[in-house]
Amino acid sequence: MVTGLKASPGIALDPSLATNLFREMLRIRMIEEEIAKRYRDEKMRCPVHLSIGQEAVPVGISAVLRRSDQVVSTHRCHAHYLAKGGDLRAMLCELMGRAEGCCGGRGGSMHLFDPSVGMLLSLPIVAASIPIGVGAALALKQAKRDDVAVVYLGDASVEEGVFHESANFSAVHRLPVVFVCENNLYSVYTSLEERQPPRPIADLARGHGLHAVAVDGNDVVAVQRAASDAVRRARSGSGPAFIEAATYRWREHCGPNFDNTLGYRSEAEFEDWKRRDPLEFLARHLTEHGALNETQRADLAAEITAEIAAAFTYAEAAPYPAPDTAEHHLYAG
Amino acid sequence: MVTGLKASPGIALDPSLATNLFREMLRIRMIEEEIAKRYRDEKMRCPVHLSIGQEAVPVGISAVLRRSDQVVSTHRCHAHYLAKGGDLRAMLCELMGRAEGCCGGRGGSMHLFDPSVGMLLSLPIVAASIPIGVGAALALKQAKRDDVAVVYLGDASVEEGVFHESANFSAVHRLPVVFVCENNLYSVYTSLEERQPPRPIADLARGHGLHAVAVDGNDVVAVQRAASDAVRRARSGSGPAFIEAATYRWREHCGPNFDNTLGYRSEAEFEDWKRRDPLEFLARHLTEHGALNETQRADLAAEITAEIAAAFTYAEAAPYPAPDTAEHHLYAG
Amino acid sequence: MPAERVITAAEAVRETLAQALRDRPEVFLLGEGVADPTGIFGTTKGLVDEFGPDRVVEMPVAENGLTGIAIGSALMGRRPVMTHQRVDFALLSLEQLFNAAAKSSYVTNGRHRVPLTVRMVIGRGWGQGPQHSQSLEALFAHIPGLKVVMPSTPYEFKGLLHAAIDDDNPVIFIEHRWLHYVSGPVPPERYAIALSGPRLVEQGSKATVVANSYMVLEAIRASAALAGVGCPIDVIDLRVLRPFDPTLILESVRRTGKLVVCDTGWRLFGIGSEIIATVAERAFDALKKPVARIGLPDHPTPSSLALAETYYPGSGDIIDAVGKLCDLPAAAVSAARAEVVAARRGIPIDKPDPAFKGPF
Amino acid sequence: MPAERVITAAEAVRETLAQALRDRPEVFLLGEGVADPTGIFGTTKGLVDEFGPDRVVEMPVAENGLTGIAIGSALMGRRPVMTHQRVDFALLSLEQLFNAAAKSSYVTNGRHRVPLTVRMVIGRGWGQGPQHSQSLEALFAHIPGLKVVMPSTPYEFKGLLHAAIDDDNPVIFIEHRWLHYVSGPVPPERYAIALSGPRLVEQGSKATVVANSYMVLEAIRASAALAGVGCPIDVIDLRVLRPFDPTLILESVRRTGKLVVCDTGWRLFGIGSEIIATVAERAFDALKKPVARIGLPDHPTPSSLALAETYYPGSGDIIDAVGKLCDLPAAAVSAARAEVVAARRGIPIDKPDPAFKGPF
Ligand SMILES: Cc1ncc(C[n+]2csc(CCOP(=O)(O)OP(=O)(O)O)c2C)c(N)n1
Ligand SMILES: Cc1ncc(C[n+]2csc(CCOP(=O)(O)OP(=O)(O)O)c2C)c(N)n1
Ligand SMILES: [Mg+2]
Ligand SMILES: [Mg+2]
Repeated sequence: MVTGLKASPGIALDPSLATNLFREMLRIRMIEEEIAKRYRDEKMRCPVHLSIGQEAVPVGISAVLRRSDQVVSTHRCHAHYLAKGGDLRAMLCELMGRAEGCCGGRGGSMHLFDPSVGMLLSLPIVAASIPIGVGAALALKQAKRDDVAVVYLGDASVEEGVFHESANFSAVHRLPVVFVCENNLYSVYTSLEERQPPRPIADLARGHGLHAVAVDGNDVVAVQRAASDAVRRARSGSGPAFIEAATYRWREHCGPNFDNTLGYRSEAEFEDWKRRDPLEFLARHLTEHGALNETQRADLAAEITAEIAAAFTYAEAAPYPAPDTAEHHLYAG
Repeated sequence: MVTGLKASPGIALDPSLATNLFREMLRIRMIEEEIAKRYRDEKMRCPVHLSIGQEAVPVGISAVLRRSDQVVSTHRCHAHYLAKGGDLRAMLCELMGRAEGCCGGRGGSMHLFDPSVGMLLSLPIVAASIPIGVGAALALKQAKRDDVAVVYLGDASVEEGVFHESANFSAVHRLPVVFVCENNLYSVYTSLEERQPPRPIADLARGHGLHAVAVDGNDVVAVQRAASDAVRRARSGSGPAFIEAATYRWREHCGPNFDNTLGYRSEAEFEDWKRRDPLEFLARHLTEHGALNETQRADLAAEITAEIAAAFTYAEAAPYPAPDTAEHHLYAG
Repeated sequence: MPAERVITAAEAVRETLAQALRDRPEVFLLGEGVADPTGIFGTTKGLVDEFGPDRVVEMPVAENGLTGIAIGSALMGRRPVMTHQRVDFALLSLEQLFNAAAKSSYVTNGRHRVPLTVRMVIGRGWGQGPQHSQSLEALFAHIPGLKVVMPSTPYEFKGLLHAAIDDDNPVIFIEHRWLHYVSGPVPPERYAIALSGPRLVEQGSKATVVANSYMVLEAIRASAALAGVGCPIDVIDLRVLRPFDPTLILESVRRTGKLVVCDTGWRLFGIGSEIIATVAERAFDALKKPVARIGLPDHPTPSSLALAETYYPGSGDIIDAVGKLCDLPAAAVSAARAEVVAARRGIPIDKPDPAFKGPF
Repeated sequence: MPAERVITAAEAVRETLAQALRDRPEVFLLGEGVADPTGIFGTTKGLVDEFGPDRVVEMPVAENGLTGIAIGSALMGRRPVMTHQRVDFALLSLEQLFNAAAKSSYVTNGRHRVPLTVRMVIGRGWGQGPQHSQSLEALFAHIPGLKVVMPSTPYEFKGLLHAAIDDDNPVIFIEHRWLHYVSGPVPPERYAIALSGPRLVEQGSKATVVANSYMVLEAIRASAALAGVGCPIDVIDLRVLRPFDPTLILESVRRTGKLVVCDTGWRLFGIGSEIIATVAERAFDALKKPVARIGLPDHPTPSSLALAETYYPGSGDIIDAVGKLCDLPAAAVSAARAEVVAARRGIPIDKPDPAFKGPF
């Protein structure tokens, strides 16, 4: 047993589980890095919002979810989709506008979904997927399933009224929903202080009578612990919960580059957060506890590199949708 | 000095001020009762939302406002308009669709406003006037005026997202705005418990970092005290405040009748609130302290009766707008 | 044969909802007042007693959020029927309806379905004023991926509402409040009317009048009066605005050569504009005369009866328009007009016309 | 005479905003990103440094609330200029815009004014997908009490934006993102273009082409190619959709007898429908041929370039439509088409056409 991870005292963590968490984070990181690298090829002809630096949140959350639990996400959905078990090829095909994309190429990077693993949908409009996730929770409750819905949201989306309407309804009906707020301190280039008063975001959830906690979003074990508690509550009918996870986006808001030179955030802040890299944070502890060594890490990376390379090769060779299908599926059925 | 009013211990109240508060409440009550009585004549051909039973809130609030302070209101705006000094004739003309109505007859009872006394506007869409009041506060701040904006809202309007968007912005910019929530426990025929989780409404405001208090909304002195504090804060640049005032609507949601027979609320609840009549509550204390006797009260009533009768006579004789003016003022200027 | 059962449109809606709730466990109702004692103009009255608060769900005053919640539940296979007591409130929910619901099937390449029905009540009368009386169908009709329905008679209310609830797409179901009072024959059993285009209400040869919702009644009355003066017309109830199927309209205009469109909402950039545009594109050669448009003038609804009196066009205006297109003698037009004026029996225009109670 | 100064439309917007901020202390900007380092596609870049955060106000992501706040401040005499980086986000704010702002002057009998400008960016390209690429002008055009403006050239951007800010009414100012890159002569001094109707861009005699926003550029290109094959046309830039003034269009159609309308947004229930309806009502006898409509097909924007390629109509489609109405020989149509295809130099349609950089 690996014990005593610094940020999460008292947590006893199974080394193979911890290594899995590490592998998941590493995989997402490497996929995102590869997208960034290849973006200039202009084969992915759509906006991309990378989650590099924020991998611990979806990995910690997904660790306690079932396949049949339902997840909704935002414009920054790659990591949520991958962590929930979304298909990498279908994702890359989607980014490249191919017929085998999860949306048949119609949505692009902000519409990732995969019903087969409970990734219900992602939407590019800030906060728009929040009520939809709550609606999924309502449906789960109506159908008397003991699955839960997880709603990912950014720090900006609590500024949208619809977050509050959704939180209120979920509280009134004690719906099985867990709100996961990735607070990365920015909405595009605008800092939290310019947009919200100085109070914890979790206070908003408490105002609605929700069970709310704040965690270090770069500590995957802390996230997992909070998720485990929140999901248990939701699943057992004790109602909705809210997790505020503090984290940081490394690259520009939209696109593959770094953008600190724009001056909207300081180099010092950025460096500080890089030092709190969620991967290295966990790796250090795993290493300290003998659960991960250089060779193992290199093996993991090699395995993932191969998977990614194959997926890109596949997607780049995949066919485009036929132009005359453009008008299909305006209506269902 | 009248002291020791039961519900507001420690408040020293000037008897002439207290009598004024009583007079104001009585006037609103009598106007609303007269509207109810005459509604069947079908001269007031528009929906009416009466404030009978809720008079203490606007009277307590207006007692601490200046003429140049700005007020926005809702569908239930008669009392807010009157308490802020709105013109009774212009109001009755508006309800009767006459040219001299405050809107020239174009708005009806849910659009009462009077720029000359700082009654900025009323809107019939739930919560729609909330951001508009906050916008007025922004303008006051931009213009470096030391006036404040008061936003009246019902308990249902905190369910609308726009309330939260408005509260958040007011907190970020520390705007001179006071939110006054008249919590009368119902939205039309739907009770609070069906719409909101069991937590104080004021908690929502606190979640946004607002200064928030809850008061007995049928105790005009308590309301006035809370208002005085909130307005002082706002006026001095300390930012927005929120007052939740518990009160009760006696008549049906919309229209002149009683509607307890519908069964959406109990007769016992209704009777309980009637016993807490804001007028009689203050009257009792005034009487106990020798500041109001039967003759004085009868004199007040007679004076108000005469005013109301004259205003109705005036409005009923007032001309209608000419049909060919219907298309005027689509655009300003 | 037994006499046909005659009920009001409000009763027809209630019956439809009850049948749908009974037949399909995934159907549920959602709305402000849906479970209250008055039940949305009677259309949901008492249903909560039969089906319980989990199927007849009272909602907070939060139109946008609850629309999203309805969409989310629909994606999971439920069939929510949401109601807005006034279309004016539904403006809060257009982001969810236009961005999320309308595009769901398309963007997922047909993998998502949103079997959502949104009832929106439009209306007029009793000094409702500018923000409580709009008819905003033109907004919805512009958005691909929505279906937009405007029933006129009780029979249509029931059949179209069943079809809407059965449909796997978001359907905007626009009910004119005054039509709720209208009665007509409605079979008690379940039936659906396909969401696929207009219906021919009256057949004449002199001109084509296309109307929607409440204006269909005005057109029917005008048609009767015009027939009385020897000028029978086609009356087409637009009924399903989206998917837009102009076939019947084009056919009719090819027969009559003359077109009058009547909007329940604003004329400018309205529903009638599209009908005219389609005809001018596809049946231009059949048109013998300039087209005529009837609809609300270009300003908000004033509350005062004195101002509202000229706001609402009616059968008289339709008679005038047809009279002009068909070169009717002035005396014939006046006679027809006199008939419809008499039928109204001096009722002020802020109250429903008692002659429109039906049966239709 | 000195050479005219040539700048891009984005620069023209920025200059206009700076001038308005300088001239009128009651003007302030409000928007997500308005004070950030990139400044809304450069249109507000650096303005916060000159005017400070009280005049260039960064906002939370709360479109509805902030629209109401802007309206409230406008009622108090401020002149807010709000910006939405995409019209799709503005859907959240329609309740405030349609119910409150649009009806303020009317319902108060002219006592309230709402001097509010709302800039909304529309656009296309680079796989934006269905929720980030809409052109929703038809929604706004339907609402009495709003003014709706769609500039095309940098000169129009500046003059119309000054007029919008000076106007005492809510003005919806719709900017196509690709037009931001277009350059043209723009006088440095302040000038306003009245918000009162279309302008004649090209004068020909064979047909009337009415377009708005980005489609004006496509029409201009088509017009040049058509002139080259002996078929000069009128090109009308609709420019101000509301108040709607069709005078120039009616005049033109009376001269040419043929009408093609080009929407930047969806064709069905679109802007073009109203233009056709107005012509069919008021200049019917001048029409020699069926009207033709160009606009987006009836489905959402797909992200994939492979699907978007057929989605956007362009100058080629205008040439085809005019060719058909004017019975041009097939060879002439092909020649004109070949010219516009060549001008595009094979640039994929998800990137702005370099030939459209101007100067215009
Ligand atoms: C309603 C709406 N307004 C604005 C935008 C533009 N926008 C896209 S992402 C974004 C920032 C959102 O910030 P946050 O929620 O914190 O998520 P993050 O990007 O930081 O992950 C904004 C404003 C949008 N997509 N939708
Ligand atoms: C956006 C919107 N939704 C619904 C309505 C219908 N409506 C009118 S008043 C009202 C109740 C509001 O309750 P509350 O805010 O508590 O005020 P009260 O009537 O109790 O004073 C409702 C739902 C509306 N006017 N606007
Ligand atoms: Mg963020
Ligand atoms: Mg209430």
